[in-house]
Amino acid sequence: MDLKQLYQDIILEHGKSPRNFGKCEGYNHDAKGYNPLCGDKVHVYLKLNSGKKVESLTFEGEGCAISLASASIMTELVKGKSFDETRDIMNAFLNMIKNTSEIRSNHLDEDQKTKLMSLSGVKQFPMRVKCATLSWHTLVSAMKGKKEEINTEVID
Amino acid sequence: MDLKQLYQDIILEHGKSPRNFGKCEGYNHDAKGYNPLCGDKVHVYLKLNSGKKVESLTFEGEGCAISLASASIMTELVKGKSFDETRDIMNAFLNMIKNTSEIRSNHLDEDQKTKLMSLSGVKQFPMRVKCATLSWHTLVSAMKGKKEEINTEVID
Amino acid sequence: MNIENIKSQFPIFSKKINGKPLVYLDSSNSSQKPMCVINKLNDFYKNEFSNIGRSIHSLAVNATNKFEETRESIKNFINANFKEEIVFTKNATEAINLVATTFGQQNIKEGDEIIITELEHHSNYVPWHFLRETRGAIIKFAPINEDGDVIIDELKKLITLKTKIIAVTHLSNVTGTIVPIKEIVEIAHKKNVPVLVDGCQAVPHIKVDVTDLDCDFYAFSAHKVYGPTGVGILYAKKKWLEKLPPYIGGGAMISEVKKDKIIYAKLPEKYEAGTMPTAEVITFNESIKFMESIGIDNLMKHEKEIKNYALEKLNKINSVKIIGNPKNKAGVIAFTIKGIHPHDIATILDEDGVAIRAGHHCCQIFHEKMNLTATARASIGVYNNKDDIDMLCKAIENCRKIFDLK
Amino acid sequence: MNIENIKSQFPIFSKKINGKPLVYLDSSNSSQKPMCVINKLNDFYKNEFSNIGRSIHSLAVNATNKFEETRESIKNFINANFKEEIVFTKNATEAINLVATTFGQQNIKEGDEIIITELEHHSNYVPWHFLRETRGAIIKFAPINEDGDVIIDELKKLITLKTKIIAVTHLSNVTGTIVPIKEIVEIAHKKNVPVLVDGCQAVPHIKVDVTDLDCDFYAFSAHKVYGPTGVGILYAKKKWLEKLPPYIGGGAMISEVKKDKIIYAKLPEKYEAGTMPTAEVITFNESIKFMESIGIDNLMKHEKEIKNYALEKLNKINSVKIIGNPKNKAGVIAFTIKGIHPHDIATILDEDGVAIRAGHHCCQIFHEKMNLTATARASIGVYNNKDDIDMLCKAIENCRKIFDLK
Ligand SMILES: Cc1ncc(COP(=O)(O)O)c(C=O)c1O
Ligand SMILES: Cc1ncc(COP(=O)(O)O)c(C=O)c1O
Repeated sequence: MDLKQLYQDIILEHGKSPRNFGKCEGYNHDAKGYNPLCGDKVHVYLKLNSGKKVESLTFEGEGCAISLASASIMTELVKGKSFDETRDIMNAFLNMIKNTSEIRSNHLDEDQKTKLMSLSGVKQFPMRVKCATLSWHTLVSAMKGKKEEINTEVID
Repeated sequence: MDLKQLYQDIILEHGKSPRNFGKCEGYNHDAKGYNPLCGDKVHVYLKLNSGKKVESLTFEGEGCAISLASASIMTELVKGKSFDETRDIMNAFLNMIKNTSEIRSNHLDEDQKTKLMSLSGVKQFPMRVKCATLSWHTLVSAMKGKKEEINTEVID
Repeated sequence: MNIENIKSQFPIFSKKINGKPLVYLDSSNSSQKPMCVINKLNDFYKNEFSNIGRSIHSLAVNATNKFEETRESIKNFINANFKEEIVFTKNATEAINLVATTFGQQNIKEGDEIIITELEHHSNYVPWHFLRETRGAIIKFAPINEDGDVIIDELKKLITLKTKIIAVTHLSNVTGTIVPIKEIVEIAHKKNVPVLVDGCQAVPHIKVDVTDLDCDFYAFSAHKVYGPTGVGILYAKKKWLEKLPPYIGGGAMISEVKKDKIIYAKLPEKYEAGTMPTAEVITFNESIKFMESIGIDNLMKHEKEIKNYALEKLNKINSVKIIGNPKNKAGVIAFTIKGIHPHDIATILDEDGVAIRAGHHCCQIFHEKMNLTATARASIGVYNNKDDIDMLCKAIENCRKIFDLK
Repeated sequence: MNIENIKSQFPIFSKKINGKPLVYLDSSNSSQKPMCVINKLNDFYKNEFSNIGRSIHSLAVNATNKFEETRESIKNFINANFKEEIVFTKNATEAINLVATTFGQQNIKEGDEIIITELEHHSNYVPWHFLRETRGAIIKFAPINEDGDVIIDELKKLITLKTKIIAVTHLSNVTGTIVPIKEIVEIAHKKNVPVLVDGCQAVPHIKVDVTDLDCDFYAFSAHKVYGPTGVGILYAKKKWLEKLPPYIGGGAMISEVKKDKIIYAKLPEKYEAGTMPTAEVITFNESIKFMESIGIDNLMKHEKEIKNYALEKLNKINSVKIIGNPKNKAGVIAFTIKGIHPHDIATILDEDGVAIRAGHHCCQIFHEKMNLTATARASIGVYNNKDDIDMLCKAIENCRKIFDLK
């Protein structure tokens, strides 16, 4: 296992100064996520425009470096995407962390893929996978307009 | 351990043909005993005379050779004894089986002691002690006029 | 694997009992353990021990993974559909209590009926009796015949609109009766009645496929399947585990705890409160591998051969009576000897190194029905061979001699 | 016994974790096992295995005797009055559930009050929560102060005529607070309220004398006292065990079973249904002997020294904050590092072979009260020494480096 892989500079940096932190103005969707294992909490705020695309996306929350960085990077990558595109990106991300070691998605450019790959170190730390995926599950839930809190002990 | 000690001829003989088996006429006390471990059952019938002495004593029941022989020998030894004498004999018997290796009682003659000592083999077979003691506990209960069934899993 | 030489894999058989080689015919009570199982337990405690679950250090991650591997193995071994359908308890008894308590809490009210059979072990009766005491349920006993078979037509007749559950053994620990569970489940499901199966004696000895049986609940114990003590297994269809309330409350079975509310964890953790028998569950995986390395068909064939040999030889001994003669009989043989009480038999056999059990074997209802207070029982495990049966019969002859029987 | 060299008795410490020697500081979760314990378990399974109780062959008699010897040892170890006051469960969580369920069934009705504290482990909250759900009980939380001490005066004020039981930890698994149980029991008994003590963390680390404490119930787990997993212990005053209904129903806990009635067994069997963790209970006797061979006073002295050393060193590290500062603190040290989440700490420490725990340690109420979502926790066992603490501190420095803290 390799700590340097896990705590890459970009992760530490996003963890320390997460982007798009706070409530975005005029949000029309939001959802909460909770990881009881470590107490990580995330609250995602989302403004979908009339074309059902992500106009703005922000989050609030507390958690470990991995979970904050993952949420922060997510808010950067998903802006402008549709629901289906977002879901595809999430699946590509989950697949990268659980199975393959690359991101397979047509909805991200190479730079974006590289950014997302900064989370690939989690692969070697199975107990930390949920830290990296919580914000994504919460985002999808927000887009679906679900009311319940996402709970990593209840989802897989 | 020594099987010959346990299954002495006198035990086998009493086990096969128990004395004083059945209900005695005019009994004025009786009690039931049960050993759930092996299913042994005993029902003691007792006639106490006006002087509170055992005028007649019989039993019915089913069980292993040890338990039948013990009950059978008991009916022979206790006849004519008072409550206190009976209790003393029982304690001497229990004490022999659990602690010492002789019968210490002023209420039995040498022949009677020898007879009771035929059950001493049980000492080496701790799982069989209750087989030997059930009828005695039941007798004491009958003399006390107790109503509940004696249960070896409930007494010690 | 050569089943004839399997005894050598069980270290206990190099021991002497009362100066004689051990002839162990008490496997229905608990089985002996093969070296691979003992070694695994030893190894885990020596080199890998950690609690599972919430810690994220390497030892804990390793233990958690191995723990879940056992769950996966069990799932495959009994052909369940989902890993989350396998819940670890401390023994089969707790597994049945778990169902009786939680199912009862949700579904049993005064006058509701529970059907069990006259073959049941106390562990599949007392938990239902509790519902009789606390909720006013009625327990109906499906009768057995002289052979020790459940009379299916009679069981059928007992089902009414008030029947809430049927609880039945898969394999009797007295007569060795193999109960036609699939047929009973079909009958029950037609009337929308769920079925709990007590599989304690079945899992070690016959092929068990819970998907094929289609039962709702299936309980068994690791210690009878060549595994360590302290581990029971409950299989339950997911829909039940999702619907029923939790059983034991505490750490690990929760997701979120506040002063005014508690959210329970997902399956299977919802039913696994507190520290599990971690090392023992992890070790049980070796028992399953051991069973699989033999192959359940080979094992059944072997045990059948030994059973048939035993029945043949025992039947030839004067005054020995085999109790029950079911259509399908596994290697569990209860018997009596006219003129010798079972407890005397057990004591005398033990002097010859032959370990059997005497008593009611936690089946008083059965014994009462058969008008017996106790029986002697020889039960066969994978390690038994014909020599063991010969020793048994020789020891019985010794009993007969001591008691001077003709 | 030389406590400085005690590590050599624990085989796991010859293992390497991520290439580094193991520094195990997660004993509050579960302790490592000494060789004498591991050997006993191995030996029992290899040479003596049998189920206990009803069989009367030599193996069973031997196992039954050894099983009861452990009960006797535990009785002496915690100074109970009677052997029958010691009941074996699968873990402390089950022990507490046993009391909550049976006591609740008999004594709790709608509106009755149960007092617990803000320090409690989920295992001493969820079982009582069940009574809130099923019987309409009210749970009151005795508050703690910033130091992590239970405010006894506040607890006193919570007691009313409706208070039916007080359940409280003896030693917090987060702050290491040693709770003045004797004082609480005196207060409670004056108002005729019984007290259950969760002694999970106390038994391995401080002297426990249930007769002196005069508590009604005392629960703990073998696996935290250098013993095997799968064994919990409930001490309960005889009067309670006699009066309360049984908990789990099945084999061994009955005396007589008929179709229409069941008579339960005498104590302690009444509470020990089904096959017990036989081998593990028997093995636990070695853990007690191990504790006794060290001597509880020596052990306390040793652990105190290591704890003080740890507190001193940790307090010197910038941005490390120790959580709680109780009057009496055992070797359980929860801490945070400003700028690094506990889960990140645990992951990084693990790379250096240092096993600690991060999270809420099954104490969400405590964490909420302290306005924390999670803490890191280093907990000390008899095998820890100052080198371990040095390693811990070095690994923390590494965390700080990775996160570029000043
Ligand atoms: C204070 C306290 N209570 C209860 C428990 C539960 O013990 P177990 O998991 O062994 O049931 C623990 C340990 O996890 C504990 O630390
Ligand atoms: C048929 C049957 N059911 C239930 C049990 C109870 O199993 P355990 O004691 O492992 O809980 C047994 C074994 O004793 C059994 O043979």
